[in-house]
Amino acid sequence: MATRAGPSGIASGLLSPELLGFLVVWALGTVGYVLFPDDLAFLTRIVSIAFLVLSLDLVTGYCGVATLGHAALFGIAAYAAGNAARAGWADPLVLLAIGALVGAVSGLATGALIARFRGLPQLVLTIAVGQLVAALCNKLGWLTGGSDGLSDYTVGPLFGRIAFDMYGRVAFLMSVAILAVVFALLLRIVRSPFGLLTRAIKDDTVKARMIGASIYPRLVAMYGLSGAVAGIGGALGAITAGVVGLDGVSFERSASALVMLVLGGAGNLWGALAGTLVFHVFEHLVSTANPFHWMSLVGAMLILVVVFAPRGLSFGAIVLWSKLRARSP
Amino acid sequence: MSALLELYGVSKAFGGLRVTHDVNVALRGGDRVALIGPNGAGKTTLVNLITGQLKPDAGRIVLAGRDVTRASVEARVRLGLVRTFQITRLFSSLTALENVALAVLQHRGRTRNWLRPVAKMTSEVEEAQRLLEIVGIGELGTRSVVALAYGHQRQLELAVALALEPKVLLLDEPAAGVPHDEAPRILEAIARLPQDIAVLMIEHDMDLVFRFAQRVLVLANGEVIFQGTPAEVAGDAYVRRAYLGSYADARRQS
Amino acid sequence: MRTVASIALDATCYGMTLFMISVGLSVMMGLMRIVNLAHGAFAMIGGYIASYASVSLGLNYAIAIPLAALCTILVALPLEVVLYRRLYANSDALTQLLLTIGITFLIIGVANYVFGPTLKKIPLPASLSGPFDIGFRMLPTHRIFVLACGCATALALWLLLERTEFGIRVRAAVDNAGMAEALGIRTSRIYLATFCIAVGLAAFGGVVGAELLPIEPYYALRYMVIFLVVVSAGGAGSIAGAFLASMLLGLADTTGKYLMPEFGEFFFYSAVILIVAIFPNGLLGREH
Amino acid sequence: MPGGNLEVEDLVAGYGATRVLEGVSMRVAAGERLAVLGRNGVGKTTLLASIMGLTQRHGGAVRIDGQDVSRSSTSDRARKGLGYVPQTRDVFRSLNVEENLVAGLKGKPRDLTRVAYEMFPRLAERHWNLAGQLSGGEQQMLSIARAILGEPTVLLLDEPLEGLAPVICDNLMAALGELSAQRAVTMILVEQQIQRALDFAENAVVLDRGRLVWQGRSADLAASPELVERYLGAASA
Amino acid sequence: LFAGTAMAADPIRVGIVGTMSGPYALFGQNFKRGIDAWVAQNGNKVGDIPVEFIYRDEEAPNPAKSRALAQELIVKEKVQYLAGFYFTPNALAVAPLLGESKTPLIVMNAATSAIVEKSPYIVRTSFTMWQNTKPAALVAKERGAKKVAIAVSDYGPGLDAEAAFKGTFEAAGGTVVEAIRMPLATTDFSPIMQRIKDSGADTVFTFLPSGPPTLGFVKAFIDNGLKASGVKLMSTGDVVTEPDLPNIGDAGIGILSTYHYAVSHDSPENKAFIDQFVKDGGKFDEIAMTSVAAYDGARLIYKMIEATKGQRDPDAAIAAVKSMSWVSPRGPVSIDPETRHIRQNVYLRELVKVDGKLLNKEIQTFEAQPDWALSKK
Ligand SMILES: Nc1ncnc2c1ncn2[C@@H]1O[C@H](COP(=O)(O)OP(=O)(O)OP(=O)(O)O)[C@@H](O)[C@H]1O
Ligand SMILES: Nc1ncnc2c1ncn2[C@@H]1O[C@H](COP(=O)(O)OP(=O)(O)OP(=O)(O)O)[C@@H](O)[C@H]1O
Ligand SMILES: [Mg+2]
Ligand SMILES: [Mg+2]
Repeated sequence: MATRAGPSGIASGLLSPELLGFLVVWALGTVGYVLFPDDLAFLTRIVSIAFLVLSLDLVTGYCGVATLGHAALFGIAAYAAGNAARAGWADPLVLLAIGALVGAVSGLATGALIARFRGLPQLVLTIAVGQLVAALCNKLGWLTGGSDGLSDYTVGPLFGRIAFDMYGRVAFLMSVAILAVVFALLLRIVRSPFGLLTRAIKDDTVKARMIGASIYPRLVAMYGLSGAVAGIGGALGAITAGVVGLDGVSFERSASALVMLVLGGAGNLWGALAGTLVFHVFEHLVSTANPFHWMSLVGAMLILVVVFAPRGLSFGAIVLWSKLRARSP
Repeated sequence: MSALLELYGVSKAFGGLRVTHDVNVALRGGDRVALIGPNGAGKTTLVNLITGQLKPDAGRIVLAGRDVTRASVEARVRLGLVRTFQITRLFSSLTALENVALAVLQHRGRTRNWLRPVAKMTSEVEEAQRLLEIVGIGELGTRSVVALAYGHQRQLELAVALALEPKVLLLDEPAAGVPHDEAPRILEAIARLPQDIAVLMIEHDMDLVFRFAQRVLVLANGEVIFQGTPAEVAGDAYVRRAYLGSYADARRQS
Repeated sequence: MRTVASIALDATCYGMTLFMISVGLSVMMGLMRIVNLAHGAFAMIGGYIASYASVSLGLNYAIAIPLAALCTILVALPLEVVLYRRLYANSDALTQLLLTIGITFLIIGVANYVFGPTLKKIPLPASLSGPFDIGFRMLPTHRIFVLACGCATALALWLLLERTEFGIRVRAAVDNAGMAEALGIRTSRIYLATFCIAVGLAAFGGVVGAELLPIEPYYALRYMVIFLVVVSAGGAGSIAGAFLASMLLGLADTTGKYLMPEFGEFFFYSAVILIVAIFPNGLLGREH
Repeated sequence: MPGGNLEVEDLVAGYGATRVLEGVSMRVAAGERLAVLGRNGVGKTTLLASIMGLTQRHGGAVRIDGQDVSRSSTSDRARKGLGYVPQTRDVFRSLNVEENLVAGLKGKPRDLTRVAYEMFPRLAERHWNLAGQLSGGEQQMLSIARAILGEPTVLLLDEPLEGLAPVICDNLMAALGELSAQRAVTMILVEQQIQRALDFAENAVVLDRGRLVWQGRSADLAASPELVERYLGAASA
Repeated sequence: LFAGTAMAADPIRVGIVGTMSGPYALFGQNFKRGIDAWVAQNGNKVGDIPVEFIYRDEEAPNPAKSRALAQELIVKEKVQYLAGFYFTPNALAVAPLLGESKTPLIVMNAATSAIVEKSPYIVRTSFTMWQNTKPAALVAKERGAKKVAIAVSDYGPGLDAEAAFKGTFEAAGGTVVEAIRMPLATTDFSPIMQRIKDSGADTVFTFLPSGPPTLGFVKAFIDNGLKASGVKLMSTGDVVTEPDLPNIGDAGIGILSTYHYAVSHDSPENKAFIDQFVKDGGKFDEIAMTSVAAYDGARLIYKMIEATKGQRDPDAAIAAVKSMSWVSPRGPVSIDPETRHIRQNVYLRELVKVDGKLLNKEIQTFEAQPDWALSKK
C-alpha cells in the first residue's frame, strides 16, 4: 500500500510501525538502563517530559494548533496526582490513571476554548490560559503548596510490592514501559482515519469542512487525547520526583516543550521523541561541563539545527537517509 | 422530480457592494445547469452562499426540502451538497490518493475510527484509486499535492468532490487550467455520475458550457438577468455584448 | 475622582511603555511575519550598550539612545544575513520560534558572560529623573518622556508604512516573495531595511523602557510573553493596533493592580482573552 | 530601439533535485510573439518560471538582450525588462488593489495606476478591496495589469485568459496585441485556448516532457490537424 | 610508575546545586565564590583528605530537575555531601533522598522554615523570612510607626514575610492598614503606590525577591512621591542587596532594612572574607548574601569531614555541627541544635552614602535570632 508517503511512514516492511515504536522505545530504555545506570533519575525525567512533547505534537504537529501554554495540562495532572497521593491513593498506577483522566478533562476544557481560534490569536490565547493557570496554582496554596511546591505525599510501591529505589531503577523501568505502550498507541492513532483527518484540518480547515468534516469537535477530541498523554507525563513526574512545583505549569515548561518538538520535527511522533532526547542530553552534557555558560551552547545548537535541518532532526534524518540510499546502488 | 436545491430571494452585500441580489433559483434532480456571467458578477459568491461559507443577508436556501439557511457548511455537505473551488484547494501535505481516500472515509462516516490504520481500509482506498482513474490521474496517487502540475490538481479536486457522492454538485470553473483536450474528461466524469443528481457549473469556457448545459443562467451585477437553453442564451443580444463577445460570432459561424 | 484620574494616568504611562518596548516586534511580526522571540534580546543589547555608553564612557543620555539603537543594528546585522534571511522564504512559524529562541539563548549566554549577571543601570539625566509635580499628584518625570517618545514613534512609523511605498513593498515581499521579486522588488534589501527598523525600535524601546524593565541578562526571556501578548492582541502589523492594545492592557493591568493587587495577573490575561475573543484578528489586525 | 531579445540555451531546471526542463533552447526576437503549447504537466509553467529565475537551475543559460542573467536574481531580471503573469496569479492577497498595482510600478509615479484602471475598468471599481477578496477573474486582471505597469520589454504570460469572461478575453488579446505593436514588447504566451494562442502569436513552440518537440510558425501548426493531434491531443482547435 | 608515592586519599566530593545561569545566576555564582574563598583560606584538604566541589545548575524552581541532579551527584559522582539550593521546592525535592543515601545537606539559601524539618540530615546556613522580618516589625514599632502598609511579592517567602511582620507588629500594638500581595511578574508598581497612598499609611514594609522587581518597587516609591511626602520605607535586606544599590541611586538614601548580612559589616572576619572574594576575581559590586552562607556552609562541611574522618556517617557529621558556633563574616553565629537552622544576629541597616558609595550601614543589632517560625512550635 503506497498511501503512506507521509512523515509517519518510516515503517519497515516486516514490522508494523506500532510494534517498531514499541520495540525502539524499549531498546532505547534498555540502552539507557545498561549504559547509564547512574543517570536513571535524569532519564526518568526525560521520559516524563517526552509525554508532554508527544502530547504537544498531537495538537501542534498534527492539528496545527500552535500553543505556548501546553504545560498547564501537564502541571494540573501532576497536582492532581500529588493531591490524590496526599489523600491516600498510594498506588502509582492509580495515580497515573488519575493523571491521565484529569489531563484529558483539562485538555477538553482548554481545547474547547482554544480550538475556536486559529493562528496568532490562538497562540496568544494559549499563553494567556497558561499564565492564568500558573497564577491560579500559585494562589491555591492549600492545593498546590504554592511556590514551595507540593511535597507532603508518599507514593506506594508498584503493584503493591516493588518499592521505588534511590537509584531510580523501578521508576525508570515503569516510565519506559508506559512510554512504550503510549507511543505505540499514538503511532496507531495517527495512522487512523482520524489521524489523517487531523492532518487535513491542519492543512486547510475550509476544505476540510467542504468534505463534510466537523472541525471543532475533532480538534477538541484531539486536545482531550493530548491532555491525557500530557497528564500521564505530569503524574509520572509527580510520582518519580516526589514534588510538584509551579514549574510544571510555567511558560518556560511550555516553551521548552515546543522547542524540543520543533527541534525533533513537528508532525511526526518520532520527531517528538528525538527532540526531547536530543535536547535533554545536549543540555545535560553542556550544563554539566559548564554550569555557568551552557545556555549559549544550547542556543547555538538550536540555531545549527534550523540551519541544517530546518524541518527538525527527524525530517533531516529522513532526507539524509534517502540521500545515502540513493547514492549506494 | 422535486427540487433538490432552492434559493428564495437570496441577497448578499459586502459593505456597500451588492454582490448577490434577490436570486431565485431551483435545481432539480437530473439538472445540468451552467452559471455564466462577467467577472465579478457574483457567481462564486453565490456558490459560497449556497454552501454556507457566506451567510446571506436575506433570503432562504432549501436543500432537499430542508431549510439550511442557518446550517453549517459541513451539515450541508452531509446532506449531499458538494462543491469544487475556483482556485484549487487541496490538502497539500497529503498525497493525491490520501486526499481522495480521506473524502471517501469521511463520507462513509469512518473518520471517527481512531485505531484502524487507513492503509488497512481496503475498500475505501480502492474506491479512492478508482476515482483517481476516472478523472485521469490514476498513476499520480502517491505524489504529494505540491508536486502536481496545476491541471492535475484540478482533476484531483474533482475526484475529491466525486468521492463525496454528491446529490447537488457545484463546480466553480472546473476546467480552468485544464488543457482543452483534457476538458472533455471532466464532462465524462460528470456523465458517469448518477443521472438523478443536480450539477451546477460555473465556467468561462463556452465550448464546455454549451456541451454540458441543458439550461444556462446568466448572472450580472448579482442578479440573474437571463435564463434559457444554450441556444437562447447565445442568441440574446445583451448577453452577447456584455459577456460572450466574439465567441458568439464564432459559434454562429460554425 | 482624583484617584480615578491618577489611575488613568498611570495606565496611560504604563501602556505607552508597553507600546515602546513592543512596537519593534509588531513591525517584525506584522510586516515580516516573523514571530521574533529574540525581540527582547535585541532590546536587551540596546540596554547594555546604552548602559555601557553612559556609565563607562560617560556619554549623555540623548547620545546614548541613538548610539544604542545604531550599535544594536550593527550587532544584529550578521544575524540577519546568516540566519533571519532563511526564515523569510519558508515562513513556518514553528521554525521561527526555534531559531529565534536559539538566538535568544545565545545572546543571554553571551550577555551573562560579558556583562555579568547583575542589573545594569542607564543613568537618567537630572532633567528626566525623580518625581514631577503635575498638580494633583507626582509622576515620574521619565514617564512623561516615554509618553512623548511613544507618540513620536507611533506617528513616524505610521507615516513610513502607510504614506510611503516602502510599506507596500515590504508587505508585498512578505505576502509573496517570489512574485515581488518578479516585479523587480529587491526583497532581500527590503527585508534587511525592515529588519533594521525593527531591531532599532527594539533597542530604542529597551533603553527607554529600562526604568520599568531593567536590563539584565535574563531580560530577553523574562518579558517575552508581554511583548508577544501586546503585539498579538493589537493585531500583528498594525501600529495603531499595537498602540491601542498597549493602552487597553495597560489599563487592565493598572486598575487590576490597584483594585485587587493579589489578582493583578488575572486582570491582564483576562483582558487578553477578552480582546482575542472579541477581535479574533487582534484589535486592528488585518485578516489573512 | 528598445530591447526585448530573449535567448534560452540548453536550459535544465526544476524543483529542488527534480528536473522538469531537460534542455530547452529557444530564441525570441524583440517584439516577437511566441506561443508555448503543450499538454498538462509538460513544463510550460516551469519554463516561464525558470526564465524569471524562480526555479532551481541545473544548467544552461538565459540571456536578455545578449546579457547572461542565469545567475541574476529574479528582481534583477525584472529590472532588465522581464514581466511575469504567473499561472496562479499570485496577487498580493493582503494588499488592496491599488497597492498591488503600486508594487508593480518599479518606483514610477503613483498615478500611472490609471493606465491599469483604463485597461480594466472593473479594477477601478474595486480599488480599495483586498486582492484576496477579488473574484477569480478580477485577480487575473490585476495580475496582468500589474505586470504591464512595470513596462516590461519581455512579457511572460502563463495562461492569462484563464477565468476571464470571453468578452474580456477579446479585449485583453486586443490590448496585448496593441502593446506588442506599439511598444514592440516581446511576448511569450502559454495558453490552453490553442486557437486563440495561435491567432495571437506568429511563432509557436510545443513542449513535451521538458523538451521542445516542435517549433515553427503558428500558421503551420494551425494548418496541420495531425500536428495538433500528435502534440496537443484531440483539441477543440 | 611511582605507585605508592602518588597514592593520595580519594577526595571527598561535595555536590553544590545552585542557580548558576538564568535570572538568579548572581546568587548561584556567589555560592561558588563563597566556597572558593573558604578553600583559598583553609586549603583544599581536611587533614590529608582532599575535598572536591562539584557544581550543578538548578537554574529555576524545578524540583524534578533538582532531584535528578542530586540523584546524579549521589549515585554517579559519589558525593558525600550536598549543598547549595537557592529555591525552596528544589531543596524539598532532594530531602527524601538524603536518608537512604546517607548524605547530609547544607542549605545555603532556600529560606522556607519547614525545609529543615524534612530530614534530620539538613542544616541551613542562610536565613528565614521570619528570622529577618520580626526585627523589622519591632523597629517599626520602636520608631513610632502607627499605620503600616505591607506590600510583599505573592509567593511563599512573601507570604512568610507578611505573616511575620503583621503578627509581630500587631502584637506590639500597631495597626496594619493594608496588606498587599503583588504578583511576582509585576513590573509597574505605580498602582501599588497609589494604593499605599490611599491607605494613609505612614510606613511601608516590603519584601520582594532581589532583582528587577525590588528595583522597580523602590524606584516607584521614590518617583511617585511617597518618599517626598514623608512615608518611611522598611524592608528586609533582600530589597536593597548591595549589587542593586547603584541602580537605586541616591534617592534610596535612608531606606531601613533588617538583614543578617551587610557587605559593609565591620569586622576582621568580614574584611578577610571580602578581600579573599575580590582577590579570587570576584567583583566587589557582586557580593551577595549567598556567598557568606556558602562560605559558612563550607566551614560546616569541613567540620563534618573532620568529625567523620572522611567516612560516610551522616549522623556523626550532623552531630558534629549541631551546636557549633563561630564568628562568621556576618557576625557571631551558631547552629541551633533543635532545628539545625542557623542562629545569627539580625541588623537594622540604613542606606547611606559614604565616600561616594552607597552602602547598608548597620545601626542596631538584634542578637542571636533564631528562626521564629520553627522556634514558635
Ligand atoms: N469578502 C469580500 N469582500 C468584499 N468584496 C468581495 C468579497 N468577496 C467577493 N467580493 C467582491 O464581490 C464580487 C463578486 O465576486 P465573485 O467571486 O462572486 O465573482 P465571480 O462572478 O465568481 O467572478 P469570476 O468569474 O471572476 O470568478 C467581486 O467584485 C468581488 O471583488
Ligand atoms: N513545486 C514543484 N515541486 C515538484 N514538482 C513540481 C512542482 N511544480 C511542478 N512540478 C512538476 O513539474 C512538472 C511540470 O509542471 P508545470 O507546472 O511546469 O507544467 P505545465 O506544463 O505548466 O502544466 P499545466 O498545463 O497543468 O499548467 C509536472 O510534472 C509537475 O508535477
Ligand atoms: Mg468566481
Ligand atoms: Mg502551467
